[in-house]
Amino acid sequence: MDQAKIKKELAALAAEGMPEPEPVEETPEVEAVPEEQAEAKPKKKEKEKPKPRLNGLVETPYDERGAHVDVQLNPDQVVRAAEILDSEGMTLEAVTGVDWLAEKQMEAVYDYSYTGGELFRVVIRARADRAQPDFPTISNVFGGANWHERETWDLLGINFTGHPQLERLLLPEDADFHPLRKDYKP
Amino acid sequence: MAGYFNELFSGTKSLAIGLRITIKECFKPVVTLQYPHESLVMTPRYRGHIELVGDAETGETKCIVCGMCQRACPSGCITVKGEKREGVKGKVLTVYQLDFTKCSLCGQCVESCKPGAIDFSHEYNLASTRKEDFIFDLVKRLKDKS
Amino acid sequence: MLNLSAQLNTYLVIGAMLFGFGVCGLIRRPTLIGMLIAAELVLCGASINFMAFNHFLAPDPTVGQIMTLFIMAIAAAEAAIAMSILVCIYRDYKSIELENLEELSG
Amino acid sequence: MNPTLLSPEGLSGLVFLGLVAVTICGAVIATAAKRLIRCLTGLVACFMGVAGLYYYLGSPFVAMMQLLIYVGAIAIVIAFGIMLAEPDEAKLVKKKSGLSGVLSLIAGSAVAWGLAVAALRADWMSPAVKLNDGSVRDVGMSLLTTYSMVFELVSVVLLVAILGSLALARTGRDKE
Amino acid sequence: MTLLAESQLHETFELNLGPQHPATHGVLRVKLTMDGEYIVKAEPVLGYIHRMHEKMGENRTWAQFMANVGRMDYLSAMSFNHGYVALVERAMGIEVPERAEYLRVITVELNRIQSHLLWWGAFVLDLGGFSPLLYAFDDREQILDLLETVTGSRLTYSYFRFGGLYNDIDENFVDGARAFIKRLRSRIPMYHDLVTYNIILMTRLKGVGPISAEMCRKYGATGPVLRGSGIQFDIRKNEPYSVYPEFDFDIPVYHEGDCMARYMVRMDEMEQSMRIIEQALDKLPDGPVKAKKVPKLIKPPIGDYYHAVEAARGTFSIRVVSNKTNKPYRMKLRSPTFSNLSLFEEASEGMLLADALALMGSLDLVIPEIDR
Amino acid sequence: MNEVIRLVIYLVAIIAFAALNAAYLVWVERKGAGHIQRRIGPKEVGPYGLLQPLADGAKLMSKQILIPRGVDVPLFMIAPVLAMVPAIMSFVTIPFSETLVARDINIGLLMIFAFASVNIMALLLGGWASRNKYAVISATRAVSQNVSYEIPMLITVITIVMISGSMNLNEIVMQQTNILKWYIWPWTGNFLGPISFLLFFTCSLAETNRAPFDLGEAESELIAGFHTEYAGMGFGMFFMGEYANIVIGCSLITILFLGGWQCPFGLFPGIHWFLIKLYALCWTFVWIRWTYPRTTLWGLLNLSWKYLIPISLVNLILTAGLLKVM
Repeated sequence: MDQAKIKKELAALAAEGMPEPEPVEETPEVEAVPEEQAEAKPKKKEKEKPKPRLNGLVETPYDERGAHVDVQLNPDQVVRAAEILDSEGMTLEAVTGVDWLAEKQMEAVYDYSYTGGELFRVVIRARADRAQPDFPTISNVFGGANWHERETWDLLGINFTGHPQLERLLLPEDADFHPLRKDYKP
Repeated sequence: MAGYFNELFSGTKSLAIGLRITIKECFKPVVTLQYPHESLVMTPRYRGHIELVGDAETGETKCIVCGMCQRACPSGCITVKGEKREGVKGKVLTVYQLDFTKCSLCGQCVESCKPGAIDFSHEYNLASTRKEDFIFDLVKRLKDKS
Repeated sequence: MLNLSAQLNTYLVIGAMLFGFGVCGLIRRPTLIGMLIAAELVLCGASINFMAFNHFLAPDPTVGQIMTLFIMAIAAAEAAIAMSILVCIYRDYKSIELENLEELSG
Repeated sequence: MNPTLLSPEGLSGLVFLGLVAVTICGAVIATAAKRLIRCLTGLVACFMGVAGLYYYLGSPFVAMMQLLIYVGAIAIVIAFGIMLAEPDEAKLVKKKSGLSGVLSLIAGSAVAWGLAVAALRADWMSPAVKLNDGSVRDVGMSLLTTYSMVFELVSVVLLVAILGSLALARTGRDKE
Repeated sequence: MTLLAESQLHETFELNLGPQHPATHGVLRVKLTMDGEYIVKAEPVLGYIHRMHEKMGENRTWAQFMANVGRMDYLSAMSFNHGYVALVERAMGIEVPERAEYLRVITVELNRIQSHLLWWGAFVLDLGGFSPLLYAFDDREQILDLLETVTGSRLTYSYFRFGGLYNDIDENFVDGARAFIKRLRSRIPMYHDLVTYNIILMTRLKGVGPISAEMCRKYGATGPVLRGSGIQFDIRKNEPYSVYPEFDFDIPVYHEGDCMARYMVRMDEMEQSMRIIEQALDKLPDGPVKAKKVPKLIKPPIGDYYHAVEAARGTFSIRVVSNKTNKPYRMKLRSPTFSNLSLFEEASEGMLLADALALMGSLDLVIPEIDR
Repeated sequence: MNEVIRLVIYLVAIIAFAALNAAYLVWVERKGAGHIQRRIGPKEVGPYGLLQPLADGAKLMSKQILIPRGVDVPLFMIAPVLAMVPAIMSFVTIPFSETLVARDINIGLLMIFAFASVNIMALLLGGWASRNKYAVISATRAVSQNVSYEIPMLITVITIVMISGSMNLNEIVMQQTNILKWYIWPWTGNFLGPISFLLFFTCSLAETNRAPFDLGEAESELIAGFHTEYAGMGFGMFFMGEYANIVIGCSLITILFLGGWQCPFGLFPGIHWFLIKLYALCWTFVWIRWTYPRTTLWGLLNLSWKYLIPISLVNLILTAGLLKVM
């Protein structure tokens, strides 16, 4: 595993997917959420139009965040990113999603780590429209992603296109809801 | 051929050792507790369901009906109600109900209680076939106790 | 009725009946295994005859017993061979019904 | 001369009748049952009855061998065959029953009747002297003297049968 | 795939293993497609005790969620609690007193031994030996008694608090822990004699269910499964947290990747845990067990936080997204056996049923943790 | 008439003996398991839980016999009987003492094996008729195990028959008048001596489907094996048959190798010696069961074909040679 190489390639990948050739700034996506969010009531968010985080690579302080590199990509680039990380011997630890109801977006988050000795954690994230959250599957690259993606689909309704078996994993087969969506009412 | 016999002998030996161990264990004293006939005393920190603590002198509850425990409970199994009475400062506890069917014994309520009015009981023989048996009226329990 | 066991004819009739059942089964059964079962009945009928004659008529009463033992050995061999042939047929044809095996008849 | 029912002879006659019944019932089931596994059960019952008959014929040794070989080996082999192929006989029998059912019944009863009549009509002569009493020891002796050649041949047949069936049935996982 | 192709020649049948089956240790269901006694395809079906802990996390305050974490993996609740408090402490920037960290390590390692002991017994039970289970329970009870005197609970401890511990240990704990270690040290050779070197067990485990390091990587397998495949990876060493860097211990590694390797890794890990506990007991500093400056209201700053710990079954990690409220915005719980089980489908292809169950046992499944 | 009464008495006694043994071996098993695992085992019903077997029996008998849908009913009902009856029949020829034998058949040894083979058929039919995949797998396992272990077992028996020159169990016992004349020793002609005893012991473990060879009812793989679908007395019959088989297996070992009802020192031979030896062996069965993990089918067949059959054959040949020399 070569940290510098991974960073370089991921940054290049992120730059590719940029809509405008603006340099990547240190704007972690978290700032997208307004500071005075008292009760996580998503409707309040709409008042201040937050600036969405741009694609790009951010080096995050490990001690505070628990990850070294945080990369935002376009949804169609996650497979490329997975291939880059796979070729460097990284492991996929988890796939998950976040429902950003206020921004009407759905985010998929991929946690990568390295089990070969050195400590290196990479977070790949991508956002898609909440109405049609389509991400390509990386289960062809990492077999373990199969279940993680199924689970994410199951709980959040993120659609992983090309997934071999996108069925309910944890919920019953006849469930017609995605409980982790913020607008889910039991 | 040597491997064949080697495997045969070492295998048989390992089996004999196993038998020796179990027969030794067979003659050691039993370690189990014969539950309905004997029972354990719980350790001082044992976390059973909660109960109201009576004041050492008066035996009255220390509860000031602040409702912190009710708010701290993750599963909402505590119901506290109090009323203002003349001549008494603050509120007087009238209802303290614990729905033990939902309680996960996390101890958040005990920790949140400033006056130290609730504590864990050491009871554990709580089996029952009816759900209603697990809705405890802690005020009544405190009265029965004192 | 109660001393039937001491009469040769009882055994011969039983043997003949078993033989008859066997023949009936051989014709009737549509599968190889069914026919094998019927064949065992035929052999059994024959063995009973041997044993009966051995007991009642033979001057040397070991002959019939030995014959029966040989029949058993042959039956065992037959069953083993029949079963392995059956396995082979089943593997190729996915069936042990006789009708489906017509192409075997040269 | 009929023995009374409760005398040892009477009881043994009763048991004999039971054995005959088991044999015949077993044979009927083995021929007529629709499911093969039931046929096999019938066959096993028949074998057990026949073993009992052998016992009455003064040869417990052969009776035990009958159980050991027929029930313990042949029936098991057939059972495995049934498990392997599991043919749906019920359907097949129905398909075939028209002519062959009648035909088989006629043929079977004709053979049985013919044999029985032949057996009953014949005038069997009891031997004047018996050379031995047909005990296990005698059987063993003649197997190793008079019939030694046959004995050897049978062993060869068995060996060949085992090898042959192994060769026939053996294809398999190690082919991968 | 060759096997699948060949299975077209053979006839296959479906066998439904579970959800109520003695070998699945809980309510896991495995849909098996069998060719005789060989497995053509084994598809685990999950979710029979799914409780949606992640959603519960979004509806509870940070402190209230503590009880849930321990309930995911009831066998190493301590490690899971540790992961959660460490995450919140990382997010809030809380410094934990040293004594508290030492006690956390001691209790977590005791909990790990307890978990491995139970696994050992249950695994041998899967293989048909019953007595070892009860011997293991006998020793495990000692740990549970120890932990009960400290935490008040035997399984779901909720002992840790943000910035420290619920309460300090009592005076008997140190002696009790030392006595227990002495006892277990004398018992483990017996375990090896009775089970490990038993020829029947060896033939059942050696070379059975090999999992390659590459397969572990692809499936994200961690913990003893990964270490049994020859990769020296342990969060306690590779991504040190708490006070683990101060202890001298080894990561047991076996390179065969078979069931025996995973078995041996766990057996050796018990010894390493005992070493850690001994050192921690020796070095145990005095002082408070709770940080002074813990905010009343836990509201971590906006952002993503990630923390991983080494639970008994592998890497347990939590990702939370905080929006600076008293409840998490999103909480992802990444449990180790979820990933470990996901490789079962590939690893069990073409195995015998009995061997596949040995493989499943060697993965050390705790179903509530998979289903969460 | 006397003959008839004697027969009835023996029949009743044998059935009672078999049932009692089945019941109390379970008690021994549970108590033994308890103490091996540092527990007490049954203790509530009667002193030391001695009435527990009766309570269990009453429970089994009062249970409804469930017949699941799709089961082949006649076979399903016959199978437990077929498992039980031959086991009881085998008792007929076992000499508990010089005179205490129901029917002293001169091929008693052969008879026991003949009836044992019927038992296999019962497992197969029971498993097959249950229409349960676990039961079928279990039945095939049990049968292939039984068949492959019958070979070394019979070869060893032949060795003993060669030494003793008889297949009559009582006669075999009569020849082993004291401990030095037991057929377990090489100088009696049994060339490999104790090894052949161990071999026979292993085979009887396998033949009676006992741990570590209890593949047929490997509970962690096949639920309860061939009797998964049986409830109440259907299960009870299988159970009794199984324990009766254990008693028969142990009796056979006692008779063939340990001198049956003969005293080791030639004093006071009688049924007590037989029972002591018998129950010591039964206890060993229990002891082994609670010690070892289970083998796999492949390991089992390997053991049979790679070790037991060659060793028993070698023993047969060497014994024949030794007898020729002696």
